[in-house]
Amino acid sequence: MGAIFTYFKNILTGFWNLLLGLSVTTKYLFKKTNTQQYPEEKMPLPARSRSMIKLIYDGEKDQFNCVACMMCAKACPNSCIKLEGVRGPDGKRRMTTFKLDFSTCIFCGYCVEACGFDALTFVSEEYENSVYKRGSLLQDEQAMKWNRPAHLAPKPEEPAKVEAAPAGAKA
Amino acid sequence: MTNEELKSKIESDFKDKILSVVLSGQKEVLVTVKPEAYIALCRDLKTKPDYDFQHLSCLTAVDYPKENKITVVCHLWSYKKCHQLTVKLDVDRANPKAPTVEPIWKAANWFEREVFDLYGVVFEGHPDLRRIMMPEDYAKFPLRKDFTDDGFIIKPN
Amino acid sequence: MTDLLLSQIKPGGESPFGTDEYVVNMGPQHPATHGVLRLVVKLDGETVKETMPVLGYLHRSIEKICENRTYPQCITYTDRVDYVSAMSVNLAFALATERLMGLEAPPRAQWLRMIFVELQRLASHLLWMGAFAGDIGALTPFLYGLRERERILDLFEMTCGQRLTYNYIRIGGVMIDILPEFIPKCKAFLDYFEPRIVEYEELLTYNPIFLERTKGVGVISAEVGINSGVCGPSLRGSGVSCDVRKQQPYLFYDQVKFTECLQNDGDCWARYRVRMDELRESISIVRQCLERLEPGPIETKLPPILKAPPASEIYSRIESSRGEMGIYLVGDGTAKPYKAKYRCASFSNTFVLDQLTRGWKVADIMAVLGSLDMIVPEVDR
Amino acid sequence: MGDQIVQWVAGLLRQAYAMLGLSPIAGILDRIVCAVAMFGFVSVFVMFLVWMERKVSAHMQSRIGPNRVGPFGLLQTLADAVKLTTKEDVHPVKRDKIPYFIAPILAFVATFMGMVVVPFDNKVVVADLNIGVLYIIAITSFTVIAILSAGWSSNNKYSLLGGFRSAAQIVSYEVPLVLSIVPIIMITGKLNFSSIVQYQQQAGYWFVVPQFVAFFTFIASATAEANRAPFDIPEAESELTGGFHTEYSGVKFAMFFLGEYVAVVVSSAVAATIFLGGWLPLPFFGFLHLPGFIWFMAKVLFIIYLIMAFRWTFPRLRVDQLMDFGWKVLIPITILNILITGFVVLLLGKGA
Repeated sequence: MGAIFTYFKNILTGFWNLLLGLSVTTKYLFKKTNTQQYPEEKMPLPARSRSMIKLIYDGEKDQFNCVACMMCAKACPNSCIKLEGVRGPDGKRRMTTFKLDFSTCIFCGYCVEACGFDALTFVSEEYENSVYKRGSLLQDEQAMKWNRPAHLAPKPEEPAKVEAAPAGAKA
Repeated sequence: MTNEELKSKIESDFKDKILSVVLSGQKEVLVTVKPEAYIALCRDLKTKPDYDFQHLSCLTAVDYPKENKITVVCHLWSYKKCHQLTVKLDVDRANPKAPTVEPIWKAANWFEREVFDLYGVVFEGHPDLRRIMMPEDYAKFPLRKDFTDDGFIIKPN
Repeated sequence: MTDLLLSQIKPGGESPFGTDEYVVNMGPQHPATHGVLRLVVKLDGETVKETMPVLGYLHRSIEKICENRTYPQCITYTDRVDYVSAMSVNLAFALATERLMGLEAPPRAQWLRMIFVELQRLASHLLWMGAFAGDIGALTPFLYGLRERERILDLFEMTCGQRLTYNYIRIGGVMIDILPEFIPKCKAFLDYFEPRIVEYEELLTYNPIFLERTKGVGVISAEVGINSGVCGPSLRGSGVSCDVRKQQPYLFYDQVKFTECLQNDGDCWARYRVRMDELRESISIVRQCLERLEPGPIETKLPPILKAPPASEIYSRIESSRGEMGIYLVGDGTAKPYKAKYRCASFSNTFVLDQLTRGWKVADIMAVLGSLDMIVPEVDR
Repeated sequence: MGDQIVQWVAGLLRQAYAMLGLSPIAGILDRIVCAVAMFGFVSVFVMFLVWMERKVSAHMQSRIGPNRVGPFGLLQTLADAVKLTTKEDVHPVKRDKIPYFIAPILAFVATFMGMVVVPFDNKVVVADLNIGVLYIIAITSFTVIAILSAGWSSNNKYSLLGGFRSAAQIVSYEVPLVLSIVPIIMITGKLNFSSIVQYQQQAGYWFVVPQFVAFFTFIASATAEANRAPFDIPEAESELTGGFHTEYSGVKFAMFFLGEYVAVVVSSAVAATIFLGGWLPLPFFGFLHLPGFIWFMAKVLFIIYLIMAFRWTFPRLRVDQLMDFGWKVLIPITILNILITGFVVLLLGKGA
């Protein structure tokens, strides 16, 4: 008799628990959905987002901030940065070519942290990184040129951190 | 049992089975075992209640081409006593052979296969010694220090 | 290996019906193997005679790569070892390096690390829950799990700028301090998340079909589990106290209150319950950490080039989301590790798959595989 | 009301036949027109159902679902159908050609044939067979042949497993399916669907009230008959990738796919007719004076929604547990139900 009782009890509790599960899904049937329709609705990324690496271009001086100190290339774990520089007429080194291979870049952020001259930065506004040809991922200084808007520039009283940090030691 | 006590206890208990036991700079007990006593020591470490190393946490190898040896390293842990021990076994680099600890800890099965795959150490008595990561027909041992394979390794600047 | 179960059923190992062995190749592109894992399954009708995992389809030789990178550069690769729970591997490597070099991170960094690792555990367990339910046929919990996981990833992205491969926990501290709005947002998330667990439990825990599929399936006893190197929540489902956070406390785990979740049955359901209980424990740990977070530096001053002492070695373990994560580092006095070994929980947990599935049905392979919470990149590395 | 519409349409048809000079074969032409109309209606309805399932599942999972093609994504299924029909038909070289070709057609046609005996409204039915219930049970079991031959002929190990699972499943679940209809037949004494509905009209209650146990067992077995989750072990995508239709693509896959939905429609229509009073209006809503067709479709949609909700809420049973559930739970319960019903019918002296 006890066995028969448990048999029916099991069926009833099972049935109840099935209903409990159904109640959860049915509840969500009438709730607001969670989807963002990506190409139409674009979410602003957080300011710290590591989405695209850009070379800061100084519009006033008409030159890049980069002085080709090679710290970023040394910090890169995948050696995807290649750059060259020359000593200009004013005695300061200037970057001439800068190539970043985004097909091997892993967006670890070491290059930006290693940069002591406020020349490399992550830009959270641009995150459409997909391209049609693999070759387009090898970007040079013109493709990475970014004229920083004034409101994002470091404030004059707190100058950009000049810190010749080695690979991994953070800025 | 603190690591110092563990070290002195091993020193006295297994005098004839080990070559050396040291406390590393990081306060870990490292035992280098005599090749012929490797299995016996491992079995004792597992079964004797004072040690109770039920858990083979990790088994790997390190290649030392300059000293012409490959060191098989076992990291043991006891869930009950909460202490850790490292057992090292040096094998000849030209003809690397080591006895298997698979009968003692089943977990060693795949660890030893991995060491065989990547270092070429042959574990004698292992029930299923095949390559595990690399393709079956691959001839080299990638984690050895003299491994070269163009196109495989991109060295950073 | 002898097939114990089958010889018990059929004396002499011969099938009375004279059936042939039926070999099915599951994977490497099978919908339920969580990645490129290949299982060669020998069947007798629907009954599994043997499961042979074939690894290596995702082998990237991260250990070799690490031998050619400096210690900080290695951290970027630890993200890729277990990309579902990258913070844990970050932490494992950072802690191992710190112990190797005798460094210590400041308290604020330690608390931050705990917050992020526990949040990561939540995210990882949520994904696991969804994938596990999906493996046994319930597709809806996966979406619910991902929905909550996205919110955790939002917290991560707000702090360190990445959603999957963080490179956040660094040697000697963390990458960057949290934003002031992080703490209220995190608390709001925890308050939102706690009732959600009840919903998952309503959907799954006592659902009769779920019980049928998981209870008593893939039982692993404590002795066999320990001997086969099973670790983490999978072993705690067999009633073995094996939490590294309790056994060998790192960070400030000895200063927060939490219980180690244990179940005694050792079946898929027990492993499921352990992880669901761990969700609650992690929430409580994060809450305590947020309470005790005090201002201070977030990194120690490091030498310009990090070098390990010559002939030094360390085996350092942490409890990652999947179980015991060990890092074995050998230093030779240079800036690059002489040897870096990742001992991953999934690797040793996948090993028992064969033992657990023998004599069960084809569908149970998926249930057991799901309950072990294996991640293929962690198995292959 | 349904009666008048039928008369009107029949009149129109008669005129059309007379104009074309086809009056002598009017009886045959009527059947053909009915069959085509039914086929068209069910096809469109199934397309709607596929859309509905995607929407329902999406909202259950906090997603949006199809919303690109047409208003609310209503034409999504049409787009999918066009895609499937224009796709290359990939098939295994070592297939068993004839069963491989016949299987999807059989799966498609067999399920469609069930629809002809279901009354949509009073007297609106393609073939008012007096053994309608038996006919439905016989016809729906045809699917197992289709699935088994698909699984066998694909020359794929997953397909074969799926095919055999399906055979075991359908054979087992046919029994509780029939047994849960038996009490109704005992009460009404009729095998004709229209008569069963008329009995409910006269009795003033739907059979779901006295026979709710039979209702649930019927829904469960019907879900299993249609290979729907949680009983979808023949296709079990997490174990067998796609089960019996792993190797099918293009139009053939579409036929299996549609066949599954038609099976759901047939089961739901039968359940709505037998247990929920077919075209009868909802109690207390009779004042709306809607055509019986609308009431019928509303009931069908409700049962289909239930079956969909099952699929998106529950895990999948294992093959042996499925058998256990069928033989150890459903069959005893239905037999017990038959016993009790028999007693009550005897006591009340209501039986036929």
